[in-house]
Amino acid sequence: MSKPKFAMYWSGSCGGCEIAVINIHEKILDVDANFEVAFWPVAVDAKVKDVEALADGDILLTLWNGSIRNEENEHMAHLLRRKSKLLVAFGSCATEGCVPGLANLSPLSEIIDTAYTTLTTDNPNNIRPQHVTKVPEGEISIPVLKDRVYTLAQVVDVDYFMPGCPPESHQIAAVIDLVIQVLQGKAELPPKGAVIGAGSSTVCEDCPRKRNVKSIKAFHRIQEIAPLDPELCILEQGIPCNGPATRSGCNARCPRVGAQCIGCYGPAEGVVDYGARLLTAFASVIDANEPEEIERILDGIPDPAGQFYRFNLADSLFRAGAPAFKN
Amino acid sequence: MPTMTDEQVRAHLTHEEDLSLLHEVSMKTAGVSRLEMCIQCGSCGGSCPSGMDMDHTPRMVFAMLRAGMRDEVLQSNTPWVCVSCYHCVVRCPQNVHITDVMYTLKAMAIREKKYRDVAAPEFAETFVEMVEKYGRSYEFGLATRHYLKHAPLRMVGMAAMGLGMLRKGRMSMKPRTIKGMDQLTAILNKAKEMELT
Amino acid sequence: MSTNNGKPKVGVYVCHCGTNIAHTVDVEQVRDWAAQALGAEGVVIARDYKFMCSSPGQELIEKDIKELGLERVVVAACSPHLHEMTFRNASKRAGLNPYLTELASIREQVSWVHTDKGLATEKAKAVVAGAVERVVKNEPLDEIKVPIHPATLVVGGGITGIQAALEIANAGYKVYLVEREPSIGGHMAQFDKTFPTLDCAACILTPRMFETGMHPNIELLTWSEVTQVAGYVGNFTVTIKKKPRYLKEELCTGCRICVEKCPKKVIDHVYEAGIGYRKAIYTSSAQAVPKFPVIDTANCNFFQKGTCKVCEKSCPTNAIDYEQKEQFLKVDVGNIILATGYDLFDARRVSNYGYGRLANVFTSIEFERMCNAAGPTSGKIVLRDGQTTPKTVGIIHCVGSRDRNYNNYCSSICCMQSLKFAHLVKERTGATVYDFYIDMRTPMKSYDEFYQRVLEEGTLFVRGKVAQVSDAARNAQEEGKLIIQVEDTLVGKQRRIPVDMVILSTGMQPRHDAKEVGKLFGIGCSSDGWFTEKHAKLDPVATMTEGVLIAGTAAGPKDIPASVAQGSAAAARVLNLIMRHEVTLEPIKAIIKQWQCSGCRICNGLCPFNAISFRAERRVSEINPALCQGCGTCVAACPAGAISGSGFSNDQILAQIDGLLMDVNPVSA
Amino acid sequence: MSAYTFYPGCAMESNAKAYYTSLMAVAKPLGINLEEIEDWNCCGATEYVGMNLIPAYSLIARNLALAAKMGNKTVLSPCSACYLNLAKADHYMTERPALGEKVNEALAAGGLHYQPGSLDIRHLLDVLINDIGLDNLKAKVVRPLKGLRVAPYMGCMVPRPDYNNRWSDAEHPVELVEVLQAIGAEVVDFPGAATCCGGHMTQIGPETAFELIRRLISSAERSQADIMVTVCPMCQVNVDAYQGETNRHFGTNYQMPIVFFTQLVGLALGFPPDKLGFGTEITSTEKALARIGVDIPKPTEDTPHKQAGLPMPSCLRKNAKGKVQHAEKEAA
Amino acid sequence: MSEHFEPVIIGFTCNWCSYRAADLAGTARLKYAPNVRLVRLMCSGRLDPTFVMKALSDGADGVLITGCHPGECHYVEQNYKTLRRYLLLRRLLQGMGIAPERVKLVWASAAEGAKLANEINSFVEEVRALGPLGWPQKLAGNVKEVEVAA
Repeated sequence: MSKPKFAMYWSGSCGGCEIAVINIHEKILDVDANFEVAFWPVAVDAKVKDVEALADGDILLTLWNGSIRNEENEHMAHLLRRKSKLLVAFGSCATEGCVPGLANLSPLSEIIDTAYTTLTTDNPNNIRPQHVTKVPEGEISIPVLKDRVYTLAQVVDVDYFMPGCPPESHQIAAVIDLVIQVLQGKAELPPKGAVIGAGSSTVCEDCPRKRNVKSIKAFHRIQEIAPLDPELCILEQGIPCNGPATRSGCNARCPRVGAQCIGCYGPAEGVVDYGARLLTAFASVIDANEPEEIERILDGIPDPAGQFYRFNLADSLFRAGAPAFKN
Repeated sequence: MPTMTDEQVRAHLTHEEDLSLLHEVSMKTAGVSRLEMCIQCGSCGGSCPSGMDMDHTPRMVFAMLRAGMRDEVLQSNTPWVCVSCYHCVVRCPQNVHITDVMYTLKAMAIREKKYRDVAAPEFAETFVEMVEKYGRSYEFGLATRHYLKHAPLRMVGMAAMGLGMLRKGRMSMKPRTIKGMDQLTAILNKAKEMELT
Repeated sequence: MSTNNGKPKVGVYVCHCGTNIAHTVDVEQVRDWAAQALGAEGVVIARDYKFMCSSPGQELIEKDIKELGLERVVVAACSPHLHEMTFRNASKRAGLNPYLTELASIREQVSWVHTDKGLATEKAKAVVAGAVERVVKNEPLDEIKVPIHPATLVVGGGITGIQAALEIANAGYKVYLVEREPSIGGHMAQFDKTFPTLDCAACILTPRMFETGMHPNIELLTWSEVTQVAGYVGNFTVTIKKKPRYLKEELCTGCRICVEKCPKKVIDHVYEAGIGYRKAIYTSSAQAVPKFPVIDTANCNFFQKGTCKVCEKSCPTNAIDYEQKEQFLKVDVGNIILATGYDLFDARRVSNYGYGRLANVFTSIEFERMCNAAGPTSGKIVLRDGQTTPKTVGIIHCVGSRDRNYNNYCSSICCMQSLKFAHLVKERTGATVYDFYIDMRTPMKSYDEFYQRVLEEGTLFVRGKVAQVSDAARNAQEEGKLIIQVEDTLVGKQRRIPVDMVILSTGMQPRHDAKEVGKLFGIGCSSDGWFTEKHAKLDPVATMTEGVLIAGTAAGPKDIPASVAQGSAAAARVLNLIMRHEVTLEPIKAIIKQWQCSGCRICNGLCPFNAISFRAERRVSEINPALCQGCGTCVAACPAGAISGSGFSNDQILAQIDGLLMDVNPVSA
Repeated sequence: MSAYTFYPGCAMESNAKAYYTSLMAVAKPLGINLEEIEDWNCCGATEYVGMNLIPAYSLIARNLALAAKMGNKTVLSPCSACYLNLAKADHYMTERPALGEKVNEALAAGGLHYQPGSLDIRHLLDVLINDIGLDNLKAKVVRPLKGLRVAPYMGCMVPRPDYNNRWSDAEHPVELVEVLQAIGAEVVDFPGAATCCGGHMTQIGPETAFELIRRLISSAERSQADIMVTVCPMCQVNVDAYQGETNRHFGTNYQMPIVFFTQLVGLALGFPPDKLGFGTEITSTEKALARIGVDIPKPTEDTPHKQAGLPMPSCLRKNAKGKVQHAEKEAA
Repeated sequence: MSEHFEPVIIGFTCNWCSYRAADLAGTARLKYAPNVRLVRLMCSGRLDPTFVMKALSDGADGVLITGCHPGECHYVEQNYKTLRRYLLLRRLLQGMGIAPERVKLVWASAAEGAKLANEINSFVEEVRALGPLGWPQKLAGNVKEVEVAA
């Protein structure tokens, strides 16, 4: 009996997820032992036409990392969806848009202009990339950008979600173990749509820091507080830590080493809008009743949209800021 | 500072027909007059240092406004005797802008030519005329014109004082004119086209 | 659950309310639309009826629940505040959990406030759609029952607190009566006569004070303050601070020899209202309950200079104890009555009336003490020199009341108090009395008759708010007098009336610390600062916090009869609960899903009822359902989405928003 | 040095020259730096606003717009009427935006704009107490005005209507008292301190005004004041220049001089009287001035032996800083 | 902007004050614009910012939040918490390029039916002046049909 097929694909993202998979060390051998790698451009040489040639549903498991930024991403998402039994949105970009999703705060034209006119860009003729370019050899094309960044689930049906920027390697290993156990009939798959490789609560659950009733008179940037109390809750020290609203699973990696959580694991179970949770959490700890004083304290959060939606904008209720629709 | 849009100001006033005069005066008064809040306690009339010379106490004027007695109010000398001391304003339990209501009544009386004694309105008119001509007040011109017209007899008694003021350099026979007279005239001409209603 | 397109079966009932709704909303159109457009949302039946709240209307619903197996009901009719209970009960009778029924308000919020029938009908549809989407997400809820501890805490030993304490104690239940002054009696104990019957205040109050002091069921805790309140209706634990009297109560016989011997005389700003003296060791009066004196350390020679000890030396029972420390007691009670009373308006704030600057301007409480036979002048009405009897007296109403510069409300007692003063001045001095009022308010039993009596006695009434009291004479007649300047509004002229004495009828205002006390007991204050009733008309002694009741002037200005009535009313409410042994609470509560709580403690500081506690050992927060009042603030605040609110869950509200916007959002619909 | 945008007002260049002269003299040693509004116009006094509202407020607002251009948020006015007109216009345009909008429409015709609420309009007396400070003033006194009995006359338009809660009390303000005490003068209890001088009634209804002037002067006399001190040009003219007419009207013979508070401050700081505008008053200050510098022993107060009466309540007084003072005067 | 733009506004009310104010406006037959659709909460403190975002992203052009006056909250002080959230929410909306004026916080006691009616009228005009938000249309502009797995 042939081994079930495995695929992994990289769309609009940085590639850190792929490295995280490699970071599971010898566990990767289990993948090889239990699966046939049908398509994994980073690791194995295979062509799209090979995938197209497969029967629908032939791939058992596809880990998709990356947001849907352009039409090629979208095309591949549809293709791999069709060919896969289980499609996993793998990592923050695929599940919630992640940092690429912040592009949704700006009009597309502005993004391109910025990319091709910044000081570090050597572009004396002020050239912009074109979808189709005629060259002596004929026409070559690059994929057209979509109007904004989408999450995988906004384009195709997704079976499971695995958050994290990137997902923690021990969580990846655990998920792989689980799938193998399912293959061996020793375990059952979680219900469709479930978040896997993460907890259901938030980062504070795993954070060893001492916490009290919070009342904040001023928010600070972390470098303004020196030294940081190593034992005390970071938010209580006035630093906007996203931990209270961010799904657990990383074992409070950042707060443990004295940095505030920036929210890469996304919202906790059942939460509709991640930014709203963080907004209400920060507003709740402000110790002031007078509008002027509240405003003064809020001045300590200079970029609420960036703070609340660094990872989650494309998956938020708004999906994007209004300028994104100006195209 | 609480701010009120004119819609909110109007919403405080009832739209009953017989309250239209009260409404009109209230809307024409600077700020939020709160005129409709008067509880007729008389703390204004009791406070007024010139109250004994008034036809009606301010409180009565407000009652008359409520009763729609337009002519009686605009013929009353009450607003003209007001000395702008603001005692009534700070004591009013409803914080009615009483002094400013008096100004509104004067302006309405002048517009409708309802006032009875001409001395006060004409003094105001002369004053305004001087300001509009020179941009600054011109006491000598004002005083001479005013007394010659309205109190020629008093002019004799006043002459000594006026002379004293002139001698001490406290009154100038020549008016001072501001440089931006054209600008001021343009502003005032535009302003005269408008009314607070 | 039987399903219908995967959704529970919903019945929609649209009320005409005679023509109240039907006049502006096309009821039939709403009905038909609900049946069709909302079919996919679960609606299996939509009906309209002339009056849904009538018996046949309700029966319509009951019948459908039974026959069609409805699992949810939406009634589009009036405000839920009017008939929510009616329709919930109808559902309950038909075997459906009452919390699965929703009211959509299309009368108060649609037909009565809009004129365009088309737009009103469209809005009514949106409101119905919102209610349908919401009700689908409703969950059955059960009422909560908790037991009641039979003891009661009464805070405040004035006439209201005394009344409440006696009512409960006489019914056979334990009362802790806490008073922060050294003795009970409150303001009433300072008064001379009470209007309109002119009974002597002491004659009617003193027996009550003694009864309270002696009552086997009342534990009197004077010179004490509540510092902490924990728990919830039926089960409060209250911490009370007993301030040191520097005297052993168990040894003191109340002989007052120490008071007589004490060499230090101080102005008594409390009981004697600043016009009389007491000693550094004192009781408020000879009839004080309890009888034990207290040492005022700020004025005591021993505490200030280290020598004296005259009280210790003179005490026949060695009761003086300079080493005494404050004590903290904890008591368990089921209910709390706050009868904390009022503060007197500070007349110095009205600087145009000259109190504090002009010697012979007095406040009402100074005058009360002056009239009192046991007071500093032995009941003689005299000027500040202590000797001269005034020949002319002016009494000014509404001092600090009905005035946006001070207190905007009517203090309600000052008219009658002023009339009482007018009578007393006339009776005791024969002086000419002027009484200056804005409006004469004498609405209770025998009050207006009293006004007429004072008119008959010859008091000269002037209708007008006094503009100023001054000593700046303008003529010989005014020389040496206080001149009251006023517009006599009935004459329409300004008058200047020279008098010898002015009495300011100062109003009541909330206790200076009412806000903090309110916070301690978990109740709110109005913008004026009085404690807020649960319902001003229909539930005047209850508050938003179950088990905490308010009575007397703590909730607003009142005279003695009204305060006493409220004391009794609050006691009746307490007895009612005690005798039921348990209380039913609304099931609108917040619950923390323990598995999702991260223990971040952001919610911990948000609950004014202290319902949220942190379990350090498990590192999660928990909500005590009996303390939770259901406001939902913590639900909205939880960053982990770990708190859910029954009755107003996120699912319900988000679904309602979906429904309300169904017409403008074709994508979601 | 505290810097202010300065609105002198018309009176300062005519009848209140003494005020102007003395202010200019004392400004420097006190550290008050005044920058006059370029080409300011009349504030309209109480007359213009009684004629026509929008033009009156536009007239005032031209000054505000010009002042705002100066770049300093604080505008200082020494004249009570000007101070009130400027401050009140700013307040009402904020309270009722419709007024502000119309006024700005008019200003636009002159190429100007004013954002209501953007300036802080203050009276000289307020600045002297709250910015310069009484201690600072006291430290600069070289000739305490010991023995000069002064009636502090604040008048109306400074302490009232006081929409911005700047003053200690609307009826019995203490600011002027504190300044005069700081320069060593003996301040008498003056019941007329914040009552009316008659205002424009000297022009349009003199009999009304004469009665008010009489009340003031007789009150000051009764208080045995040598001199009255004012913060307002209108008050000064009415009490000073119309005193003769008032005497004629009532057949009295009052001789009560009145000067601006800056004049007395100047004396205390050591300036010679002629540098402070003395001599321009109609009612002579000669007799009063003779008392300063001459060592007159403090009159022995023959306070009558008081009966051991009832204790007096204390007086609730806010000091100039707005703090409530509880000066308990308890009997022993 | 369309000439006849009728904004749709979601209003959140407190059960104890503003909802009762709305009842009072009804009982008094005060007339106001029909553009606001009310959601009853027990307290303005229950207002999760999610609700506002949901309403705006679901097609509402504005959101009116109403609660008891400061110091008069039936739950003692929860309206202050609403105020804090509201002020931060406005900043977030600003950052998202959405006019913060589309969300307004108004205090109205149970006795202030007329005030609530006035506030509704003026807010409807304010939102009308801002024009349609049309978020669902914005999002739908380019959304492709979501493919469902076989």
